[in-house]
Parts: sequence; structure tokens; C-alpha cells
Amino acid sequence: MQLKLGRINITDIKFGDKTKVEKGVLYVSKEQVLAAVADERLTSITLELARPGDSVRIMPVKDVIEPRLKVEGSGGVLPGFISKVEMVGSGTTLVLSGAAVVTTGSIVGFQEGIVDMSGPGADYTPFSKTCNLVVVCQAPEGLSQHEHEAAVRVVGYKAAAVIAEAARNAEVDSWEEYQHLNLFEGMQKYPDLPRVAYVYMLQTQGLLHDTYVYGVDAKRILPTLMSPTEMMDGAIVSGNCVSACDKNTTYHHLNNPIIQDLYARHGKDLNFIGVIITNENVTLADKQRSSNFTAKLADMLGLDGAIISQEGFGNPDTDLIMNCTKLEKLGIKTVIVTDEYAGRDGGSQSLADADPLADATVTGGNANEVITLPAMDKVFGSSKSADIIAGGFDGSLAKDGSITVEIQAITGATNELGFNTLTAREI
Amino acid sequence: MFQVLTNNPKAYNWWLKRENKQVQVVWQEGGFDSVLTAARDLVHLGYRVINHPLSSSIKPNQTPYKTLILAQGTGLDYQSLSVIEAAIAASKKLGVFPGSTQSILEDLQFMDLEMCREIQLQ
Amino acid sequence: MSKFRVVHYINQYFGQIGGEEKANIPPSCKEGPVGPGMAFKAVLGNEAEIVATIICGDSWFAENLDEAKAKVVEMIAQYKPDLVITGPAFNAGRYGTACGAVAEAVSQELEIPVVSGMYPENPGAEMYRRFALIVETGDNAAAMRKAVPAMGKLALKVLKGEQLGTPKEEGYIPRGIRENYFAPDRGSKRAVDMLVAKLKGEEFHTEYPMPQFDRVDPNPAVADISKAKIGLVTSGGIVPKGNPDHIESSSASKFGKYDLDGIVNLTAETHQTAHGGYDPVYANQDADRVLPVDVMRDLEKEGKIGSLHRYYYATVGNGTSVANAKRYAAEIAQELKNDGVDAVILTST
Amino acid sequence: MCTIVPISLTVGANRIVPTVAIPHPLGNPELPAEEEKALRRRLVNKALRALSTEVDGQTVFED
Repeated sequence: MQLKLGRINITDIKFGDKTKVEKGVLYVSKEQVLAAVADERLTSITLELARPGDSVRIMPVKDVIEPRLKVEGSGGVLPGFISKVEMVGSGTTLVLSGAAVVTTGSIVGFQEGIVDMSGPGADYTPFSKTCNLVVVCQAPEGLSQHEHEAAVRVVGYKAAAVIAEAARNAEVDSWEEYQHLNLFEGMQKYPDLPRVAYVYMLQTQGLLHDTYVYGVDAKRILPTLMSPTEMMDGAIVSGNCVSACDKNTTYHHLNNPIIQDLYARHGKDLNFIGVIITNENVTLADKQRSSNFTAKLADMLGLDGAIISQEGFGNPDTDLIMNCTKLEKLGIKTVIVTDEYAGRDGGSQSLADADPLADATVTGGNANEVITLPAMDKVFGSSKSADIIAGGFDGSLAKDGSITVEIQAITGATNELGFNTLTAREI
Repeated sequence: MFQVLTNNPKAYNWWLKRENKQVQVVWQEGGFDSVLTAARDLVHLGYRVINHPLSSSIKPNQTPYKTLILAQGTGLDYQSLSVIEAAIAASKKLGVFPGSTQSILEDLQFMDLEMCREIQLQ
Repeated sequence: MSKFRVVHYINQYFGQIGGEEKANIPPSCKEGPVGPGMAFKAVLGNEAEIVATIICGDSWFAENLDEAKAKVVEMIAQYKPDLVITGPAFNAGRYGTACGAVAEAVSQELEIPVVSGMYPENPGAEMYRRFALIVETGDNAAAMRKAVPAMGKLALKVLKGEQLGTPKEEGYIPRGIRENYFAPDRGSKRAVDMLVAKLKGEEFHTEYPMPQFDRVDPNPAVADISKAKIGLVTSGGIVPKGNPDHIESSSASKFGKYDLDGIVNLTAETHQTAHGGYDPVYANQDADRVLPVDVMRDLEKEGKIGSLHRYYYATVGNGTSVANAKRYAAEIAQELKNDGVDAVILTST
Repeated sequence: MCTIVPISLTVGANRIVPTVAIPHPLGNPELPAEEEKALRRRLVNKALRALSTEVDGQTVFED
């Protein structure tokens, strides 16, 4: 499998008559996008723009999607939602790099997920650095939460797909090539390099905590093997938006940094064999079964090492430790990527599960750290949710519009794919 | 035999309506921690935890509701014990739910039910 | 600019009052530096000065912990210091524990920073590292020459509000507090680097160390159990009815020693559990279910064991820190040894 | 003597005798008093046997 990614660098976003890219500016036609995303389940969909440095707060953020367009090869981006379930991950895909669609709207009353485009909060979220088309969705009274969630999720994909069309005629700024050999070819080409896979844990617990693979609800899968290039075409998408700091948005899945950094060492220090995706279900039996299958696949692949990433808080710690210890007991060396809930003072036990075999851990930081986010000129989404985040999540909304919250309310702040530089140390 | 321990009225009614003879639905008065404590006492007597007590990304200090399903067993299940103890520790560390409006409470009841509704008991 | 004010806490020995024979003296206070305080004077220079020295006997402090803490804090408070230095205590256990307890009280009640110095294996270091910047020192007073400049330098940094480096860079024992910071590389790159190092068998540094436990070699078997004096110890919280020592239901700060003389059976009238980590109904009905006194008395009478030791020891294991548990174990083991106990049955819940 | 053998192994105990249940390690409230005491005696005897046995590492005395 071979995938060429052509990046078109987007440095600004504006509304225009036609959706197009010109000199790094992404022009978005409101009419075109609104026509494409229309959904009878929702009462209104409005579009806003948020650029890096703007005095803008977006909340509650549901998902973030990077616009990508498949121009050559089988299938299309976001299979199972925007295109059919053809296999993806080969051919040519164009990326509006630096642009993002951000969906917002309260599905349940307490939802967090803050993106500040400027100020101290901007340092904690990657989406303060992207030029964002913000899609604000309103649902009628009485729409079930399940339908509401599905509607908002798909609106985001559709908006990303329609603006990605602007890439078709744009000039590509840079090309990247990703090759994925089959197991046999890889072993022949790199006989002396350690075989490494990536164990990709997906949040799968129910409404607002789900992840989809080619349109399949991942709580219903057994762990399986995928090519790292499939993620780059949107084979994995997010329906997970609770715990804003350590959920993976669709943007994260498209730009998985562990996949990128394993590719950077592929053929030099290691032979990157592929990705084992697994889930994080609610029952202990499911956790046992999925970690057993993960270990079995790792064993069948003859792995020497693996990186295991987590998504979320609490019970996924159990999945993480099961995956890690089962691989280590097979002699497969692991590094786990997680984040911490060490309390506001940083003095408590960080994880809900631990094992001495997990001796190589990378952390995305303590999600309980408290931060004050100053008021912004504009709030996109539901300004009402500010009160609710503040109350329900034990923060406080001041009269001047500033919010004091733990960084767990900020989208992507302690990402467990190692997307950020934020981390924690013992002092 | 299964025990559904809950302090969530939505989950309580939903499980009662299932009328499964294998399932005993037990109302547990009190907050998140009281469900954990009651479940811990059952684990000490040989019950197994079916659903992880920290399922859902809504932290113990962000909701007062918890529904835990346990299965009667014969000996101590160490995995159940360790997850329940870790959940108790996490709940102590994060503090107490500060309270909220009725509509938020209803959403939190709904989410708690969502996290246990699809569990197959067999 | 006026100098920063520092108060120094030391024990009777370094306070030049006397050795072990003076370990029972209650706290007293002297203006200015005493003993090692003189050495600090040179390091603190013109920027800070030791305005007073509190001296307390190690035994007195250990035996009157709550009162000692209160008295020492009261003495310290009246000098309105900007910082408190305790020790260095090297590997002296009681002294280290006192230095740590003072640090805890000062940092919690007066919210004043504390700098101390200890050998890493001093129990005071593990118990109280949260509350002080404890500079890592050698294990005895010969290390004073190195400890004082290191402690003094760190104290000045804290007083001047300078940004501290990592514990390793600054030479203090990590406090167990997790602090966020932005690393030069993103997490995924750090993870891949770590994996490559681990695969090559090279050194790597985990960003979150998992808890580790000690291992000890097993003792030889008891040669003749029918002659052995056997003690009972429990972490199940079995105490005389009413819990006379007020052992906490979790995170116990102490253990109790209780007389079994004349007791052949524990009953609901005589004993209960103080433990908050399990359903207490069964232990409260019959504490023999946790501490088997009835059976031990039978075996003693039948000559199956030599004797049951007159005292049993109890604490509550629930949430008790490893450091505290270690300290209780060390003290209990020493007493049992002194009393000629040959073997111990330890029951836990 | 403990119910949670994995913890005793983790913390480094050398002679381990598994017991009945956490809230009543050396008893079983469902049994009549005499049988319960006999059960306790069996467990204590096992502990005494463990103390009289040479071990060269962590050992769980199952039966």
C-alpha cells in the first residue's frame, strides 16, 4: 500500500462566493456549505470563522475535522460516512493543512470542550492554531440525544468534505509519501530491524463516547489489524466528546502523531509493521477479551515492540495496563502513552491502574491543573454552556466572562496520542 | 445471579422493567461513593464486577449517579477488587459532585443509563 | 533591602545540649544561629539570616507528636520567618521524622516554605517529602560540609522566588507532586524515542514511574513450633471495644498494642474493628474472624504452640501509606524481638 | 494470612496462607459456630505449618 499526501497550506479563512483556495486563503461559500450539510433533524445550522489570534471562544466543541480529498486510488475519505466502505489508504489524498471544521452544539447539558483562539487557553489546544470553520448546530426540543449526536457528527463530516473540494484545483505545497509493505515484504526489506506495531485504543463506551471504523461502531469489533495509511483517509472517526482534554477528535485520528513519528524512524531504527486497533468497552469481560486478542495479534505478528495509546480517563487505564502487561509478558517491549488525574495540587495517584511492567510511560500532563481563561469578545456555540461547564464541572464563571476550570475542559489539552508537548514531571 | 446496584432513578426503573429473574435490582441511597462502597462490600463476599465503575468519561465529581452490575461468584475476584478500590481512590481524590440543575441531573441520569443499558448478562 | 528571615529547627544533639541522655527535653528557643546554624550563616551571607533556632529532643518530639508540632509551630510563628530550615538529619530516623513533621506543620499551618536535608532512606524523607524541599545528604554528620551549602543555596533560591529546576538538578528528593510543563518535543516523538531506546537496551526515563515494593529474604523455618512464642499482628483494625487509641478508619497514623492477658476469646462485647475499608459487620460480631485469639488459646492449652505472646498489635491497612506501614512494621518488629517472640502470624483483611 | 494473595505477593510477603473472605478472613458467618471455629483452626494450623517450613522465596501455602 502506498499513499501520497499532498498538503495545501492554509494560512487564513474567509467567506466568499465560491469555495476555493487562493494564495493560502481558504474561501468558504456559506450557501454551498449550508446546502451540503442541511439536516432535517436540526433546527438551524450557522457558520462562523475563527482564526488564530482571534478573541474567540468556541464551546462546547463536539468534533474537529480536517478537510481531505481523495483524488486518486480506491475509495474516498471518511469511508462509511461520506464515501462507501471501499478500502482506503492508497493512492493520492489532498489535505487542506491548517484548516479545520469545528462542530459545536450542546447534546447534553453538561458538555465541556473549550477552544480559545487566543489567550492562555490557546496554548493548550492545537485548534487555536488552525483556521476554523465553526459549524453551530441547534436541535429542536425533544430530539433524542442519539439522533442529535448522529446529526451533529455527520454535519461535521459533510462540511469538511464539501470544503475539501477546494483542494482539487489548488497548488500543492508539499508532498509526503507513506509506504506500507505487507508483513513478508517488510521482513525481507528490513530483516535486522525490530518489528514494531502501534496499538491504538479507541474509546467505545456508548453515547458521546464512541468511535467508528469504516462506519462500524468500534465497541462491536474484536481487535484487528490496519494499515497506518488508512487513518490518513479517515477510516477512524470520532463520536466521542466527553472529557475534552483526552478525547481524540477526527482531526487527531487523521493526523495521528504516533503513526507519523513511527514512520519517521521506519526503515532506520525500526520496521513499522502496522496498527492494531482495539476498543475500550464498559465491561471487564470485554476488556479481558479485547486485550487477549490484542496480545494474540501482537504475538502472531512476531513483534519486538509496541507503542500503546489510550483515550480517556478511568476505565481505559484498566485496558491500557492489560494491553501493556500482556504484551510485556510475551516479551514485547512497550511504551504507553497516557495522561494524568493527579488532583489539583498534583499530589494524588495519577492513574486508576498501574503495574510495574509498565516501565516506559509518556504522559500528556495532569488534567486537573487549574487555569483561568479570560473573557473573549465572541463566543461561538452555546454561551449558556459556560455556566453549566462552570457549575457542573466545579469551575467558576466570573462576572467578567472569565472561566476558571481544570484543563480537562479544553479540547485536546492532555491528548493521549502525544499530539502536544504538554507533559508532567515529579517535583 | 446478578445485582444491579444503582442510585440513578432512570436506571433503576429501566432495569426493573426488564423483569429478568436472574437480575436483582437494588436501590442504593446516597451519592456516587455510596454505590462504590456497597459494591465493594459485595466484591469482598465473592461478587464480580461486570461493568467498570469508572466507565464513562464523566468523572466521579461530575455526576452523582452510578449504576454498577455485579455477578454472584464463589471466590474473591481480584480484578474486580482492584478496579473497585481504584475507583474509590479516584472518587476520593477528585472530590464531591457540587450539585446542579434538574435538567442537568436528568442528563446525567440518562448518560449513566447509557453506559450500562447495552450490557449483556448471561 | 532587609535580609530574609529564617528559623532553624535542630535536635538536642546539634543544639549542643547533649546526646541520647538529653533526647527527652521539650522544645526551647534561642535567638540567632546555633551549631550547624553557624555554617549556614556563611552560605546565606548578606541575603538571609537565621533569626532563631528551635531545639527539641528527638524522643520528646516522637513521644508527644501532636503537642510537639503545635509548640514548635507556635515558636516559629512568633519570629515571622520567610522560610524554615530543618536539620539536616542525615540518616537519623527520629530526627528525620521530627524534621519532616515540623515541615508538614509549618507548610500546612503557616504556609511557609521549608528546606531540609536527609539521607534518602531516612523514614522522615519518604513520610514528609511532600512538605519540604529535602536536600539529599550523606548518611551521617560527616556529610555536613556538603549538606549545608546545598541546603543554603536552595533556601536562597526559594526565598528569592527563583524558578526551581527538576529535583535532580536542584539536588532535592522528589516531593511526589506532579507539575505540568511544555517539553521540547511532542509526546509521540518522546514515545518513539523511548521505544527505540528500550528496544536497543539503552537507558530510558519513564515520565511516570509505577509504584515499586521491597523484597526481603525469607526467615528460616521455626524449628519447633510447639516451643515457639507466637505473636499476633493485624492490619484488619481489631481493637478493644471503643477504639481507645482512636486508630483512624483509613490512612491510619498509628498502630495499637493491646493486652491479651486473660482473654481466651474475642467477642462483640470486648472487641471491634476500626477498619473503614470493608463491611465491619462480621468482624464486629466476632473479631476472632480476623484475629484468631480463640484458636491460638486452644493450641496453647493443647501444647501445639509454646505460647501466645501477651500483646497483639493492630493497625488499619486501608489507605495507609507504604512509608507509614514500613515505620509501624519496623517498630512492631523491634518490640516483638525484644520480647523474645519467635514467630508472628499476620492477618489482613 | 490474607484473602488477597496477589497483593501479598506484590508487597513481598514470603509465607502466604490464603483465607476465606475480606471481611472475615478467618471465619465464615454462614457456618454454625463450631464449624466456623474448626475452619479457623485449620487455617491457623496451616499458618503454623508454613512457619515451620523452609522456603527460598515467596510461597503460597494452598493446601
